Amino acid sequence: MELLIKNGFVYDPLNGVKGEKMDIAIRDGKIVDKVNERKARKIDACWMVVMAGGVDIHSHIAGSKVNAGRLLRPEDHFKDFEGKTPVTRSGVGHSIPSTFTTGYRYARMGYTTVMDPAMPPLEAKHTHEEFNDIPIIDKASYPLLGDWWFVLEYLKEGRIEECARYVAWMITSTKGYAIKIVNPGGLEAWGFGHNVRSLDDQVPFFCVTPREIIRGLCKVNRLLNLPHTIHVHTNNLGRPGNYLTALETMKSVEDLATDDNPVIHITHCQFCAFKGDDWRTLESGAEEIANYVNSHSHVTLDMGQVIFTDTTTMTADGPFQYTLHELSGNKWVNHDVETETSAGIVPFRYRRKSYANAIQWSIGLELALLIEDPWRIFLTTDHPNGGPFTSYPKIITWLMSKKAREKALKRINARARSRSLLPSIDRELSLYEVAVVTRAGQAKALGLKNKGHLGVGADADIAIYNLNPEKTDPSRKFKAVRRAFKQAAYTIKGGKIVVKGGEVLEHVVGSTMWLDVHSSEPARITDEMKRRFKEYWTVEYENYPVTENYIEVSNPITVKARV
Amino acid sequence: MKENAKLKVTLVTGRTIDQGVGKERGKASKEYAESVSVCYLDPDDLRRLGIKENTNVLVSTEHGTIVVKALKSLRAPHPNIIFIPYGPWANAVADPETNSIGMPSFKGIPAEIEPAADKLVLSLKELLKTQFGGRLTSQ
Amino acid sequence: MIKLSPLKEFTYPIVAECINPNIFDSKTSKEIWKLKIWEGNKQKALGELFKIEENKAEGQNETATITVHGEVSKVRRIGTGMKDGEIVIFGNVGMHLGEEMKGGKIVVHGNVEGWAGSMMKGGLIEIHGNASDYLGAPYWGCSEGMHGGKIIVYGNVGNEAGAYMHNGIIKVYGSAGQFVGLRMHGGTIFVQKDCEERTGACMKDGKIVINGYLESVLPTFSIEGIKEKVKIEETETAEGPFYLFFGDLTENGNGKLYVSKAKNPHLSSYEKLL
Amino acid sequence: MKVKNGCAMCESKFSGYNDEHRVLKPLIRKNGNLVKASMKEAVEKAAKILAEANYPILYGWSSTSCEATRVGLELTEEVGGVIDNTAVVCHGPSLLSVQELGIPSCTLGQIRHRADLIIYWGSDPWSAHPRHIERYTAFSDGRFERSMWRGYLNKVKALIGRKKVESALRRLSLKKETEGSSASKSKVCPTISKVGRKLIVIDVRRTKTAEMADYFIQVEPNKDYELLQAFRTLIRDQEIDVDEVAGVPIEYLEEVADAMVRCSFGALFFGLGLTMSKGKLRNIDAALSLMRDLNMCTKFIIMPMRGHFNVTGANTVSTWQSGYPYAVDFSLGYPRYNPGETTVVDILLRKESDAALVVASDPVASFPRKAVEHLVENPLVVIDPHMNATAQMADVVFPSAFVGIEAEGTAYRMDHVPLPLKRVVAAPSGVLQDEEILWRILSKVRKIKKTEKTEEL
Repeated sequence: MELLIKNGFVYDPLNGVKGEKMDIAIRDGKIVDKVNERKARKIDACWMVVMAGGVDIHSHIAGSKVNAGRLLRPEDHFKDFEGKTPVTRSGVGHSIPSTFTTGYRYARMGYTTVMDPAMPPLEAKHTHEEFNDIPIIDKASYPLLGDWWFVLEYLKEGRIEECARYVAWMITSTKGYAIKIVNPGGLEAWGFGHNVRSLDDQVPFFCVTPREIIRGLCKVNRLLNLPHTIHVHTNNLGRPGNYLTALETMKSVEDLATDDNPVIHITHCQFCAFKGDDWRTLESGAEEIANYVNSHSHVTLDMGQVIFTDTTTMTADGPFQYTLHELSGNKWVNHDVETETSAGIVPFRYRRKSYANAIQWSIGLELALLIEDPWRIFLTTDHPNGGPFTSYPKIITWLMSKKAREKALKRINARARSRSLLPSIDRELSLYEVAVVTRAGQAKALGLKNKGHLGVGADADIAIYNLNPEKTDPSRKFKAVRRAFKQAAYTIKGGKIVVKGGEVLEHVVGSTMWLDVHSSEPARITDEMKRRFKEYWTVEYENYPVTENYIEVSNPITVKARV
Repeated sequence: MKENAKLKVTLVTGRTIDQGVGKERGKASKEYAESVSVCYLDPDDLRRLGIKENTNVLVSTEHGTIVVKALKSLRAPHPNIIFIPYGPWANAVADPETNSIGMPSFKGIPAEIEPAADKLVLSLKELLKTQFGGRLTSQ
Repeated sequence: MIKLSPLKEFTYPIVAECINPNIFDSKTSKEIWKLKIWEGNKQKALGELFKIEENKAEGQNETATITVHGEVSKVRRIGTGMKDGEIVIFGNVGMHLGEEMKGGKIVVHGNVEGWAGSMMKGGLIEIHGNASDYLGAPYWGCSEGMHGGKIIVYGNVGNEAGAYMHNGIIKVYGSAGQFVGLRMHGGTIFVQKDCEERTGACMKDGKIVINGYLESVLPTFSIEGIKEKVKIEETETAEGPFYLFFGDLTENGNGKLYVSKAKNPHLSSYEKLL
Repeated sequence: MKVKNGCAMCESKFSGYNDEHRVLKPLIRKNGNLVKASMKEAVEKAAKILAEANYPILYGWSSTSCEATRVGLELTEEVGGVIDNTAVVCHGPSLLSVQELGIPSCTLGQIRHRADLIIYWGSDPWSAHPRHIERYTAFSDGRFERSMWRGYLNKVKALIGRKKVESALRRLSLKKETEGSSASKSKVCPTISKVGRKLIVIDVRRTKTAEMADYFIQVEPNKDYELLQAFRTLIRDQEIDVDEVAGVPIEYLEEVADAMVRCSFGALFFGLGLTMSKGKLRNIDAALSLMRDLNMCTKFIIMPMRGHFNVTGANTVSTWQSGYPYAVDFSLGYPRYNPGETTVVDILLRKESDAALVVASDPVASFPRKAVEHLVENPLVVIDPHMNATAQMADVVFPSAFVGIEAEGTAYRMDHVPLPLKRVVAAPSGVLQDEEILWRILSKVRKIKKTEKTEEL
């Protein structure tokens, strides 16, 4: 089936296309240089913006934790529902939409690739089962490895290569995509209700420090040639003064970088850019972090922007979630996973008039605007922690329009307004830069060769927005921009038109990407290993791996490791 | 202790290992029927009813009556508490009140128990027939 | 005034949010006839299930904007979110009556199913029969119950009346089930007759007055004193004497639980602690 | 065939999976009798029943695979029915209070490795979950905590110990003695002095599990709520005006409360003893609040003892597709959830449904009589490996393959760990698995609806 998108203003940063009027040709789900004009189905994109389908590097959309959140919050769903149509399944929102609705809502915004950032290896099957029920978008997930007993034990003994082999085994058998590290050491400590406070605290019973874990896994990541860097949720997340921990974390792997490729991704950075001693004296540490990032090339980050709404916070950071529960008094779910990780869930409402929340809102935008290189900071809300992903269009307008920011500033807590750096920032992102922070940059950081761009050979995942860059000035007409990004005029997935004018036309099944890591001498599953399995876990070794039949549309990516 | 003394008791229904085993073997199986058409009593209560183990008793609540076989409880002492495993027999006398949360009241139901040596314990088929009418097959 | 009467005896649940003065308002009877309503899994027009008559309001319900005549105990969500106007129902009515009601008045000459006045914010619900469970209580998982308004029940109420109540008043002239005023944060609940156990469980604040027999007071309430009378609302006080308990200790609450002294001799053992 | 490391139930499941009661062909009721029918005929009849219904209920799901439940949800959405699973008559109330308070929990291995205090409340794992104690709790060996099995043996051997326990129990159970403050105060209350893992059981009867316990508290029926609240007060060092709660003198409660606060990782398992006795969801409510309080001073987790092997899976799949764990009403074209309104037992008691599909469950045996009466008055379709009581009352019966023996699939353990179910033997020819049967019914329903539409036009 051939498709031709005509006369759109194309923004394709990875190929240096900056809004030129051109046609995009599609055949069999891939982008090609030309198709037969007469035969091909045509889409008139005249006076519209054409971009690659959106890519989300960090959004909790599936798995045991997300589902526990769904179960926890009927009051979040019961007023936000989507009825069944001839092509779509029914479902509910709001902050933790059911699987089908998640797929449709991303597609309506022109997003076609989403990474779920926290998969407990033991419960990996759950994540993949849910992926099968998330339509349209392509997905992948990062297994949580930072507190896995194997890792802690090998790193303690400094046996990086064995560690790498077992990590390789784990990524492949959980069908994962990257190494996720959450509050390294802290989660193991949380097993007995404790936590770690600095990069050099000892993890109880394991005589290894967060610093050693981060560095160790960073080396492992390079030994394995993984497409993405280590994906780090820092220690002390969500506590005032933690911007120092964030800086420490970035510094800790400075020396491991070669030819200024990134070696670490600091995720939802807003939550670890807090200055001050407590919530009253909370201030923005965005400037310090931005300065560091601007002068170092080995780091990428994403925003974790906060939205003023009722949402559901969920991370693998058990201790942090417990603190939030004590702080807010809201209901709390905790789920520790044997020998691997933990998880916590707490509903939370970010309030304009709350000083701390308003500061948090400001920090996210400050980071995005103060970090000069858009290829290093990406647009996320750490869905649903900062707010539901459906609020991305709002954030885009704040990034593109000082006027929009000022409008929002007027309504927030006065003290926070006076402390905010935003009034002093004039920068407004261009559509080109928006294309970077919402797709191109994220695809590059993830090492996704066929995503985030419109070059020949790329997957035909395309978003067309009803926005005329020659007529509308985003800085003044920000409402028009929001409308455009909220409802893509067309979303094309794998060469099929799946959304038109915000309406889902087809329920296609997206693929699940995972890494098939080949190491020269793979981790041998000896009887010794099986014995350890029996000791560490309560499931048989045979039942542990996620077999490929769990994945409806499997897209394995082969990686040659250096061990 | 005079014969056919009536006792006011609290009825508790629940799982037993036998019922579990019976259930898995197949609800139509004899094991199952036998494992759930019984009633465990405190030895003192048996004495007060003036009956021995394996005598049939009539259990009645405001929701129905059922004949089951009395057994001595190994979990004594629990005076005035009788125990019937989950199953059609227990449900013949269980309290359907859900208090608007969907869950009937299976435990702590006020009940009366009396000896009924002359009455028989119904088989599953007979029980279903008597309770839910002629829909039952003969096959 | 619009008069509705069911055209048949309903077996399947009927969801009729449209029966609401604010929706009927400024609609011709033809438009009202067309209003969407669900019977089981089939969508119907209001007029297919109800006889709709437009006539002068007279007699006891002259202020009424809508009257419903007949058995409508399967009909749910009547008056959901209504802001003003008055609904009078002659017959038993279904669940979620006046859910999230903001103003106006609903009068029922019959019994009411669960969740009447759920999450109510204002207005008045008057029930001349019995009310089932969860009177004024919130939706599952939500901790915002009644925030205002007034519910008067002349019959009995089921379990968990006024759960998570924050403000407003509930008056029950019959008796009440378990967990009256569960986790309430404020407001007033008055029960004229008897009350099952666990009254005021986990209450943080607010006032519960039991004028009849109370099976037992939770061990997590502590006796505070004996009061001669207690104020129910501006115009009304209940004559005691009452035992006054404070609780619930488990939530460091300072809710007040008044229990009639005369009707509850079994609580006299508390007096030695005074 | 031989069964390795399975419990008594599991063994009988295996040995019983093809006994004489096994039906191998679909059955259809014709003039009062169930007679053999072709798969096609049965599917058509079932589809017709569901497609024409105004308010059908689709019930069961807890003893089949998640894959089957997935199809079940799609089918329910298609026919605009209500889908409910057996959680409704087992741990439904637990889910409801979790939705109000949340729940601190973990996977079972975490307990094996770390728990030094284990409490069973209103649950008798020895009877309901035979391998639970030895695999995951008191009698299991973990990284930081060892099994208390040996200690238990010694205790049993040492008659003195036993005497002590029994005398304690006698004192607790014979109310007369414990009534009145002076009497109970005068008695010496047994202490929990033991080091290492401790096992405490709280129940209305001295269950088998209770006999293994280091400490047993016998609570009056329907008084669990008061007992839990009392514990909460004691843990906060607050005064209680009364001398005994739920028939138990305060000293005994203080002893347990101390043990709770002193432990470094506590685990509380609760069963139907809590969810079914008076107070229902509010008993769980109190238990969860107790966890809140305890986690302020130590690490404590709580876990319901789920019954059917995949009830957790049924809740999980339902939640990710519809947002709600059970009692989901699709009659308006989107998921609605309101236990008490959309729960099967209530619907049956209010006589609202007009057809039912029952999958891998036996409501006729497990629902109260009044509910069953309405269930069997209307068209009834059953999919089950067994010819159970419900099947005997049905209009259409599909014998299906045993999941985990003759059919593959996924099940979720009570701690939400997904486990693959393997296929060890082939199903008898003609016997399909639940998933497949449901698919055929669904596609037939779609055909029927299409023709209806075209007729309308």
